[in-house]
Amino acid sequence: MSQTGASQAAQDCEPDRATRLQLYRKMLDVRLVEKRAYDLFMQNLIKGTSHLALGQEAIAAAFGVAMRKDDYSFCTYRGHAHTLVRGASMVGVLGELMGRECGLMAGKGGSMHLTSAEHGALGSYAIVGAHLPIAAGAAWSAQYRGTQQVAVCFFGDGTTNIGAFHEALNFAAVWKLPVVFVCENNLYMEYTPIGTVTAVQHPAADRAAAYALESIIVDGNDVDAVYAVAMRALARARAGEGPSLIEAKTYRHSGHSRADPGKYRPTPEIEAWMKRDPLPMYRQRLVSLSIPEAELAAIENDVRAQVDAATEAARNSRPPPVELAFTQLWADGGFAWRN
Amino acid sequence: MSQTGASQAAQDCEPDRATRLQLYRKMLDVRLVEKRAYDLFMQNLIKGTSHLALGQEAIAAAFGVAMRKDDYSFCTYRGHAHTLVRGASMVGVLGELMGRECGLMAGKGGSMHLTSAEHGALGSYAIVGAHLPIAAGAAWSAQYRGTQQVAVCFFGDGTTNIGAFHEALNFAAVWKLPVVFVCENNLYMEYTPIGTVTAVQHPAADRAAAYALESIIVDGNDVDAVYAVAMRALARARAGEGPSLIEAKTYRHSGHSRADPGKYRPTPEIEAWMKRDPLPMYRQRLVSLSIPEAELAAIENDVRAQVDAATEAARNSRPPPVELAFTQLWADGGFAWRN
Amino acid sequence: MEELTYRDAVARGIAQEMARDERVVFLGEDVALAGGVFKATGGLLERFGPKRVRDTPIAEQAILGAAMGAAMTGLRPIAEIMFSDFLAVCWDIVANEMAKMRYMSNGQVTMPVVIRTANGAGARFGAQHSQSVENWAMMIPGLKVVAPATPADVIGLLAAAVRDPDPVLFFEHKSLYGTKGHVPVGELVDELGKAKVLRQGNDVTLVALAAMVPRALAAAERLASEHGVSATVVDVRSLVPLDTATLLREIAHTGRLVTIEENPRLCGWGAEIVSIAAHEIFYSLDGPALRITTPHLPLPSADNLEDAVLPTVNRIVKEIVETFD
Amino acid sequence: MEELTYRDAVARGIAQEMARDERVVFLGEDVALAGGVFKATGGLLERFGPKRVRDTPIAEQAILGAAMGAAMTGLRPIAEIMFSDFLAVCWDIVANEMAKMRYMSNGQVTMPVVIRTANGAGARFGAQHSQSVENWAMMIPGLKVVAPATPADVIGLLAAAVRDPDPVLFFEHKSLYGTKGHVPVGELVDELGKAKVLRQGNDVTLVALAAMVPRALAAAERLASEHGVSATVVDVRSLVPLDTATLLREIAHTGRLVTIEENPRLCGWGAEIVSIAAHEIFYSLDGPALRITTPHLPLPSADNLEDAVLPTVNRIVKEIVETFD
Ligand SMILES: Cc1ncc(C[n+]2csc(CCOP(=O)(O)OP(=O)(O)O)c2C)c(N)n1
Ligand SMILES: Cc1ncc(C[n+]2csc(CCOP(=O)(O)OP(=O)(O)O)c2C)c(N)n1
Ligand SMILES: [Mg+2]
Ligand SMILES: [Mg+2]
Repeated sequence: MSQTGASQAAQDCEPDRATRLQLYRKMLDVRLVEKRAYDLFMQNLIKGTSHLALGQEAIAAAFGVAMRKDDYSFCTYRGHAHTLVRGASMVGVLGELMGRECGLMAGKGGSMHLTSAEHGALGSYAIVGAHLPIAAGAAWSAQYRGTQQVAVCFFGDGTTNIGAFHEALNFAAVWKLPVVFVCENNLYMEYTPIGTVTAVQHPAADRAAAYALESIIVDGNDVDAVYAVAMRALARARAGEGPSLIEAKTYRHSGHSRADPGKYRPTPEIEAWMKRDPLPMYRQRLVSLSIPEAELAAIENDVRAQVDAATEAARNSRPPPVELAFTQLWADGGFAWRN
Repeated sequence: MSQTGASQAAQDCEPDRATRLQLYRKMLDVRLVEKRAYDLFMQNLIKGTSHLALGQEAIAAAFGVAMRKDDYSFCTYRGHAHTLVRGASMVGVLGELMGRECGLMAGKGGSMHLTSAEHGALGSYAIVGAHLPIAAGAAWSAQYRGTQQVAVCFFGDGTTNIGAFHEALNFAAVWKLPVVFVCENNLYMEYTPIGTVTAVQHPAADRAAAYALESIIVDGNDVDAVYAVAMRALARARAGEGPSLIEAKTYRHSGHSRADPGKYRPTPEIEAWMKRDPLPMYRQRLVSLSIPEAELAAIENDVRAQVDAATEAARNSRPPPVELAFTQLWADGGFAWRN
Repeated sequence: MEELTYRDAVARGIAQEMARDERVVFLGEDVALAGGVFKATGGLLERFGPKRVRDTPIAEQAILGAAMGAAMTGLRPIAEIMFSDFLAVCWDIVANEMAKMRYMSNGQVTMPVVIRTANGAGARFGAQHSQSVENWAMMIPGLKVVAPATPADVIGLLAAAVRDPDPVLFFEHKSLYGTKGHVPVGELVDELGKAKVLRQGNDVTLVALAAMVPRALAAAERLASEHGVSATVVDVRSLVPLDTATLLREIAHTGRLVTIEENPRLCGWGAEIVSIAAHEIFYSLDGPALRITTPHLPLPSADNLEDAVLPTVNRIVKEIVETFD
Repeated sequence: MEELTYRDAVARGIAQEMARDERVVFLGEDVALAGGVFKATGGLLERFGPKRVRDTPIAEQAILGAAMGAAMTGLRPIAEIMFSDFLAVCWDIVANEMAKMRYMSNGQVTMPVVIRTANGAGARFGAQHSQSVENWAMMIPGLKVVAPATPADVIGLLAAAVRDPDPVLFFEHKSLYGTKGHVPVGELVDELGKAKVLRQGNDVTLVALAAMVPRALAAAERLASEHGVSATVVDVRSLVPLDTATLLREIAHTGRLVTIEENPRLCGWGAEIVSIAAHEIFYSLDGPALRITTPHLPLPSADNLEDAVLPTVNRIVKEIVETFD
């Protein structure tokens, strides 16, 4: 995989042992919650749609560890991962998927709109491209207030062809905003390969120059590598040097959404990528770095127990009271449009 | 002025004598009609707004000569030039500006929406960026029908920062559409210098690579140079090789629109560009190429007479009958939304 | 006659028109190779080939711009906007360009384009994938607006839309894709601008659209059997052109008007119909007009919440009975 | 008291709020250095500096996206969309994002943002620069919608909008920028959601907005002097929240309702008001409700054509007199 800048950064930001364990844990958090979400679908306990990040955990995890607590993040309908890594509770996420009162938004938003403002997770956006300019706005606000906060914005490869991408990138570059745009290139939009509808090979990286930005490609399945570029981009933003655009190559293990078995993908492609599953790959690296198996197993058991407990809690939570549907349109809590 | 590809093309497509006289005549057509439009404003015979192409004539003229009669063109509110060079009558244009029945659209469109479908001038669009994807659509239709027609789309530098630009460019590149995108970079949007709101130096050319297109910059005040790049781009499109994006550097002599005296522009900048006025520049070249003064004077007199005649005809045309306001919403000629 | 799903009727309708007229082309996201995310356009690529059935980038302005440019130059494109909510990202092309071009050019340009889109709620998709936005289109002079409630109407109205020389917004209802209905064999072509009287009553006229049509019919049954109220049910089908002749006749007949709208309250099409009746047949109205709508709210995602805001048969019956008291 | 133009009232209103609250920032195309294309924002850059008053690229999605992101994180942005027609290019941010974010997040996020924009016809700008699109906003749950008719209302309602914690669409009417009015000295803050009764009559209630308000008043004069019809005139001012209490009271008082809308006919705000009256005070209505609107057409450019389609004082008087016959 071609990498620009990333290997350099990887050297600068070799994570220490504790950081590595954090990275592993965050990936596991996502992996096991997403798997559980899948199971809950099968049991018809989750309705509507849902877009899993299975296979793409390394990107969210790396940023989750690299970001400051008060940074802002913006993500898409495929946003369970990005919300969890900021610190949102598993009960809140699973409960929201199940449409329960304990959900992050008490069932009003659903799987595609996870938001946890107290953790800086400022929303999951289900209209492709919309959140890029919004993330730029949060970065503008940080710049204006002089807080050194950074806004991180996650999106897919397919998003690079829509107008809002272009407007946000130029705007952020011109205003030198502290925002990091992270393109998770998983090779597909819904069912259509990105290569068939994009004029360039690297849909984000090959556009960076159009905004006078560095072209950055990183192996999105290597959590250390993503962590390194994340640290560099965040530092750049905090230093007032402006936005970054990062393209992380990755692959989703399942289909686009609940409804999609993902059959349009060639078997050899799937197999090749499954060999590069970020979790076993990273586990192996940790072992090879002399981290004891037992320590890893302890983390795994812990996360598994947390997911089980969260599932139980979400299951036991009641559906939101119907009156809730009629609240919080306005800041006064209500929904009146007349007197 | 930096030029990529253009000088090469200029050598390939050195215009012959007759073509040069055509180029000169078309520039004059535009210059004198625009000047007349200005005068008519001063006499309050033109209402509303109007955006003149004074100083930018070379670009429209070059394309007007280079294009095939059945090609399509799309332009902006600053579109008198692009409409005239396709062959639309001066009476039709001036009449439309004056809101007379003889206007191209009988006063229903106005200055910002000149359209002459019989000449392939498929509209002037007043929402920045909108016509780029529409031009791509006309090109798609030509490709589908196998007619070797090309769609040419003119727009300003400010347009390169809006989403529709990005969507249209990628779409046209992926579908290899026979469309030529022509950015007339006159250094300003309305009153704001393009450099202050754009991440790159050349707002169009520096984005070409984002669509796997060649970066093309041309001196937009040198009609021969524009003609050369136009011929090359049109040939490429007709050969099925896909779209081109051309950035032509130019300058408007007056303000953005009727309401604008253009005072925000530094005097040295204006003076430098006035020295490069495409008309006297080209006249000098023609003289230096041994074209007799008398021949040029004859053209000048002829165009002047045409503009005078057109002005008279437009003045004498009556305002559109009021009933016309209630026609042509639908293809049945009417505007009924109910039975 | 044959049984067909609403979903399959979409592909059937498109195929019927593509087979008839080479100028008909079809484009959208995931519509070709994948057969559409609602599986409503399967088989078209195979039958008509990649020149006529085309996948696009995620770029709705490009999709509709391309459709518009093609329509202006001799083709008759059908463009899919996957969810009607996404019309917001390309609203300029719809509302400012397609709708106005013929008028501005004083008839120089013709715009035979159809925009198909999945509209409406019921799938627990949340606020950005569930809206009923047919009013967005109805508000714009220059757009025709159609919303079929049955498989037969999908085919017939789609054919009419494709053959129409003006831009037509064609709102399919995503909660109806799985429903079935009888469809005559052979070519089917309907007419835009005709409402359908589905049930004739004497006490009240229910005017409904798309997914609210079956609910209106069910409510009418209940009103009759449980409350002795005899209801007419009219399926509007076409918002522009609007069949005011049928609507006003049926409203005048019962003297009472109830509109049943899935869209949120403010400026809904029901308001327009009420305002026409209040002007033109004021003296035939025997009592207050009633609008039953989704409250003026975005759509919540949880199933019980979504069910609580959409007009249900229960709510329709209840509100009507209350107004009559 | 002092005389001020509607145009100058805009800058005054913005300045009042920027001086009061550092969180108020202002962005848009050509708004800073050039003082706005309508010259309505002159002097703000000089007074508040380039950190708070900012020129942007031509990128309306970026402008409103930036405003939204800033509003979510502690600022109170005022964003200008130069002409209201251009809302179409950023409609997703307005209708799907700003409007829904608080609701979807169940109140986690607050959205104190104001979008100012020049609305309406009369300048011979043609179909893409003359629309009245306040209904586009009224239709969307989650947006507040204001349209002032006088300089004092510009300041007072703008201040109220800036201080409001929810997204407010603020429609300035471009044909009013040159008009003058009296404005009290000192800070001016109004309240959203209050209609104003400008004239009290007994025979008919005229409900108008923005540029139609002076026309309604002039029509009321003529109705009184030439036709012996005594008219109430209400300036709606705020479409959301809507002051139904005042409206229904005034309509019930005269028993006759006429709405005067600049927007094209279908799904206009007048329809909404008629539908409320036809439901809630049906038995107080003495005769047909009348809506006077621009016909359902794009706007033509030629002066005589534009004048022919907009509601004029003549037409208002004529249509009302006809309905009364
Ligand atoms: C404006 C818009 N167009 C289309 C869609 C439908 N849609 C949802 S996800 C998706 C694919 C997005 O692909 P990508 O950006 O690569 O993200 P991924 O799902 O692969 O993470 C599409 C087309 C949408 N939500 N919004
Ligand atoms: C979407 C949109 N935003 C803003 C405007 C207002 N506007 C009209 S022309 C213009 C400047 C355009 O600049 P440029 O593209 O450089 O073209 P030029 O006028 O210089 O030819 C602007 C901002 C518009 N018409 N449409
Ligand atoms: Mg993808
Ligand atoms: Mg320019």
